[in-house]
Amino acid sequence: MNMKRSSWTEYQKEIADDRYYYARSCIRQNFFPGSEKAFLNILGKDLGRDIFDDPLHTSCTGIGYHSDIVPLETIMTVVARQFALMSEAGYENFTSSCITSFGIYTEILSTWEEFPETEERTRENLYKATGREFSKPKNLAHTSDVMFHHREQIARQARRRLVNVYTGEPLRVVEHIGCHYAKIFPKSGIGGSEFPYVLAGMVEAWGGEIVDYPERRHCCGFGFRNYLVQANRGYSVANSHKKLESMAPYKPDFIVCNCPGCSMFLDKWQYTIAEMEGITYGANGGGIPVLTYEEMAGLVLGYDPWELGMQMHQVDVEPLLDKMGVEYDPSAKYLGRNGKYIGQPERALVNSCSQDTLYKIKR
Amino acid sequence: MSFYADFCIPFIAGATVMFAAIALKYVTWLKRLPKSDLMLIAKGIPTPRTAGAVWEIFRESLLHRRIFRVNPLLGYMHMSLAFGWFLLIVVGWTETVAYLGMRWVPLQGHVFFKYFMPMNGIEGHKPFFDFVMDLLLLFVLSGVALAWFKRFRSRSMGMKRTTKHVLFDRVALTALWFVFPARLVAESITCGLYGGGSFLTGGIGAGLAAAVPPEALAMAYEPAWWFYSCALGVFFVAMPFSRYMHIFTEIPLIFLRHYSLRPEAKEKSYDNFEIQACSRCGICIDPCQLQSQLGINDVQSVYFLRDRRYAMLQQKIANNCLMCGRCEAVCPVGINLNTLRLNSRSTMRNIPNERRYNYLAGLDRSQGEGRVGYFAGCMTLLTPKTLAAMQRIFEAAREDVWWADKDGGVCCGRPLKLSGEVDSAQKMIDYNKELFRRHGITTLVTSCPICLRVFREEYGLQGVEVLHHSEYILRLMHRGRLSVKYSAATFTYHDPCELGRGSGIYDEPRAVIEAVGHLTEPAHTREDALCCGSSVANTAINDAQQLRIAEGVAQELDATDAETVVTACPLCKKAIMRGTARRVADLSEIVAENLGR
Amino acid sequence: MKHVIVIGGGIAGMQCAAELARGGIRVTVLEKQSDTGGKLRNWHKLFPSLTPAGEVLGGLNHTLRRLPNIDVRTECEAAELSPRRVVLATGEELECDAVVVATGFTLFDARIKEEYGYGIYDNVITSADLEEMFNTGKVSTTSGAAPRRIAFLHCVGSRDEKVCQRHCSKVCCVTGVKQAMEMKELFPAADVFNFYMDIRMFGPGYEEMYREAQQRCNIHFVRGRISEVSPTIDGRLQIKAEDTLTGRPLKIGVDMLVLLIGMRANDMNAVLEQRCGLERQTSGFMRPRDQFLHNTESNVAGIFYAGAVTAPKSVGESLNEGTAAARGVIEYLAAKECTDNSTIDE
Amino acid sequence: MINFGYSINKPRVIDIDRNNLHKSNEILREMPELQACIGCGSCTATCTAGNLTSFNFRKVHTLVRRGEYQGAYEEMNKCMLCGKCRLVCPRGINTRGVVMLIKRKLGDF
Repeated sequence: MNMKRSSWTEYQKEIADDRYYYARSCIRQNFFPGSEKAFLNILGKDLGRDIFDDPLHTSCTGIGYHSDIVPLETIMTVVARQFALMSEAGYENFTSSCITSFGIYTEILSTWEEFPETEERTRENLYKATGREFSKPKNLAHTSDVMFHHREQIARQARRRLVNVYTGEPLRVVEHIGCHYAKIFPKSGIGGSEFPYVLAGMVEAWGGEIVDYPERRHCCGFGFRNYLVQANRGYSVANSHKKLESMAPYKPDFIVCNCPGCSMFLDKWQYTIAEMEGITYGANGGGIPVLTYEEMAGLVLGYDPWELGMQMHQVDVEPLLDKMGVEYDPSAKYLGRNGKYIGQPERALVNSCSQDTLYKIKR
Repeated sequence: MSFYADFCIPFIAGATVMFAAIALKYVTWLKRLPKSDLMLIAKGIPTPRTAGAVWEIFRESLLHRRIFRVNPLLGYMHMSLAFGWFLLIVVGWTETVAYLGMRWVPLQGHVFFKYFMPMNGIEGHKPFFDFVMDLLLLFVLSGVALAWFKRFRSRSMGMKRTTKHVLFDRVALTALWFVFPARLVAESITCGLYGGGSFLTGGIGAGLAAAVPPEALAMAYEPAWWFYSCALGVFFVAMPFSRYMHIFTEIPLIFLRHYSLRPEAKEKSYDNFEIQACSRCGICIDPCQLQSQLGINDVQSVYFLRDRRYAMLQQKIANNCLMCGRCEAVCPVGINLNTLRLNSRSTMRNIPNERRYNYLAGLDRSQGEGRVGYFAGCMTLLTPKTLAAMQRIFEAAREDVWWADKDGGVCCGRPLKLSGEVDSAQKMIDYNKELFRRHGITTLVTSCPICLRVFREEYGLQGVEVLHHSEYILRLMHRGRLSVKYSAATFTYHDPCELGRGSGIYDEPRAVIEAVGHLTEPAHTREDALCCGSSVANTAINDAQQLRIAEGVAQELDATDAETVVTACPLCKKAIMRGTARRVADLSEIVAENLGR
Repeated sequence: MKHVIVIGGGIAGMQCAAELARGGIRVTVLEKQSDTGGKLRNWHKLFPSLTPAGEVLGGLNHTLRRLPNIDVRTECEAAELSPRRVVLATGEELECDAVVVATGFTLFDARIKEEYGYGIYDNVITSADLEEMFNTGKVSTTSGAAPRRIAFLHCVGSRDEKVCQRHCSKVCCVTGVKQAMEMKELFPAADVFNFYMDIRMFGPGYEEMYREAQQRCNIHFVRGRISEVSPTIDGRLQIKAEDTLTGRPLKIGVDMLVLLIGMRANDMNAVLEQRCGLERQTSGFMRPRDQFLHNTESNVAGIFYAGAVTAPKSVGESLNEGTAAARGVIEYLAAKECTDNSTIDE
Repeated sequence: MINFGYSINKPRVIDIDRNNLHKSNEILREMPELQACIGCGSCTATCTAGNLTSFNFRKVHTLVRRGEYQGAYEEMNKCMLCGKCRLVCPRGINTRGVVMLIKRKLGDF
């Protein structure tokens, strides 16, 4: 749907073209490890850019911070250490895989700007703790920003487009950018928080169509404390439920997420909702596939879906792959490195299994 | 003599239907009476009450004394029809006996005696009876003429509006209008042909005989009697189903009432006697302020009773009543209109709910200690001057007071009851009763007549004297515990409905006012006082309508030119204040302001 | 003959010019647009009497044309001014004895509140658009259908720090009530919802109108500002707000959303401040010499204000200010003549 | 169905599109003056029952107008019908009538 909107153009930011220092995401590397690998491959191999995956860097501790476990001073020092590592590696452009991290970096850089004394104290703390010194990145971008930046080049190198091969119609895509991407600092996100364009830009560039549904801006429900305390999870899942209810009438072909947490929740809550409420979404109740933008780019560039880690999804992606005309080996789905069986998630269907068999480990 | 002619068929059929229907009604109603009511009847019959009832029946059902009080002309009309017809029957029966001796004569023999006993050449003709019967017929006819006249010119009979009637009523009424003129015609023709009759039938008969050829008169003879019989027959058939049922219902009603049967908060079989005793005379319409001030024409007691009798009562009719009691005060049959309306509301709305008002458990917001309890009532909290005045009065009289609800308490339950939720109201009643008991008061004073009424009528407070503050203040003054200064100030007094007509308290507030200044009465006062319009009993009229009624009341009070309008009810005070620029004060305020010493 | 330049041919300027001309002064009215009348030209009916705007404007135009010594220059913009001289955008210079600034206000651009979707979604319109629709007689959704549910949002571009509009635009509340009633009149079967933060019915007959809208027209008033608008699958608009009186979030699908846009200070006001030595208020509107006794005078002697240039005002108030400003000018000129003469005498 | 140790919270949102406004329309048709409420809260402030419980007449009738009937009948049952609210309402709304009307419409009597 080409919206009568141009407001995204008002929210633009500078994105470095090359030489990135890569910061991984806790959730993404646990739940979508293939996505981070794919990102590095796409940047490095397909686009020929220099991106450095530093084994020395750590979690930004953002989850701990948002759950009131990690104090502000601590997280500032951790962030400062990442910047120090970047400088030591000889990079100036920082790119993080995680939306929460991206929000944390943005927030801390802004805090240092507004309250220089906090930056001074952080420098002191970092030096005392690690003997390191840091300089602030010249450019800070989320990895989706980087992907957005290169979307035209990817489109040129595309092996497939986001088009239904049976009908020739563009695939209908729901995008979800994640709260911490632009809701904290709208200016730091492409398109701002009202009409975010970072994922929409990719989808449109690669032939798909964005679904603008009423709850588009709503949170996925992660909400840190709300998810992390079991008793509060009902609130968390209610948010995903609200979004899914709102998007379902549009019959989207898939959901693409910016934030690793959102990808996880929108994917896995579909199973939970099916079990708890008996409600399933998507064609034939098979669920709406949830992709990371790395996976989406990978498919467009012709990567093997299992190499992209799409077997890790709760909702099966095969119907989508068929629609896109992706060739894949169904029997290889749950085979990991060296053809080893990696276990299989339950399908997001009602009453398909009992609680203790969420994962079938044995073949 | 067989005492039968074909024209009697309509009459016989009509009379049969009527007596059967009435008998059926009586039996059903009496059978359905609750046991307690039946006990009252059984106990009452062998007492002088029975004689009292008979006397009242004569006074009210025949002479219509109460209607005379409303308007003599109207009273005469009702009396002529009822008493006149009664006498016609009695004298007619005597006449039969006089002519035929004590022997059995079928009903139609009595009624159509003139037909069966033409006077022509009869032995032992008794002109005295002819004269009396003619006189009585004239008496009744004058009533019929007045009834016709009232249909068209009700105002001259003291009624601004008359009742709008249903179909059965119209049929019965029309038949009734024709009964006596038809009788006059039939008897006159008979007299014309066969002689007899006195100044009326005889006179007209002679005139007819002179003016009309005998053949023509003979031809009209049978049809005239047919017509008379038909008119009676139609009237008799319509009667049990029309307003004329009151003729026969009022009689048992008067007996039952003398045996202390009364309608209650919930419907019961006795109500039928009251409802069907309504003659739909419409006297209740004019005093109704909803009619006079707001032009609402379909909710008055006469229509309420009618609708309820025919089982077509709607909530909006039942709800639209101030329950001010002005209609009850003038009802010639003395029907308990408010109670009947209340129990209709109860039937429509009372949904017992065990859990309702559970929140009252363990609640006690009362203050102070004393043998005298003061219950301000919800509304008084919105007239804090009353509260402050009462406090000063208590202090001046050195009374230790237990304040039941100074900071808000639980409603007395009457407003809810008035809306029909009788069982739920009982929960509040029980709560407050227990509260009073727990604090051991012996006197309960309230400045709200609404509360007063329910305390007296429903609470059954053993060992606790319930007083309205007007009574209490007067008592303090009489006992010398409270002295007030008399001044030249002028006051007028508005009787609150619940206090005056509701509780019969008229003199006490007046005595109190007269102790502090000069009292002038408004045009409508005491039993006839107007309602302020804010009655909690009415949930149907809107604010603007309430205001219009209040303005009407205020106008009358203004016309007295008194400096201060005094009332003794927080609702009345609030309402009247909206309609006048004059000062409106609660009785307690003017007392507190004029405390002596 | 004295010469006064009135900048702005809106209602305040017109009224002022007429009063000045009646006082025997030559007046030049500078109007940016092709015709006089200002914002009122596009308005349909005026609250609370529902008087057609054309009636008021017709009266003003008639007076203006009838009076001598009034020169109306349309499509003419002032660039700089002093009490004795006005420089036009074209560079032309006009001499005068006093200046009345009656430049009015700018309608708030609803696109700035992008969450309301003006210019993005169909059927999100402004109160000004709706008046146009009333004027053309074609009131409908974009598809031409009659709306079944209409929402009005009060305070768009008013009392909103996020768009640097802290002031209250004063007239939108009653405009919202008026337009809601007009819509209900046009579409009796439609449900009309007004979302408001406060309802400020300051003028005579306004509160009565509000009550009428509620009780007679059954217009639903919901206290709560709309947070966002999104399209629904059936081409309607979904609105989210809080029903603050129940403390619950509320959502509702509507066929038409009318944004009651507020009054913004003209950008030119900054120029007046910088180049002409005039003072502005924090709201951006011009600051009169004082709020009470010299409400139509500027801080510079010989420069006067009339109408909404100093604050949001209703039509009636603007007209009154036109008269008041003219009075002030006449007094000012008379006093000046006095001192000038006495100077000559000396 | 599996018990995960939590349940999906029901949305608190008043969804006008999903709510059945039939009864609320009926109520407003019978008593249009209820729409004239300006939410001042006088009724609730003076309420005899409201001073003893959480009963909030203003809120309940507002919710009913929005088509939220859940629990409204039970709430209205807390009212003692004393009528103070009617005396204080600046818009002259027949509040006691409203209580009875809402109970009638939602309690089906």
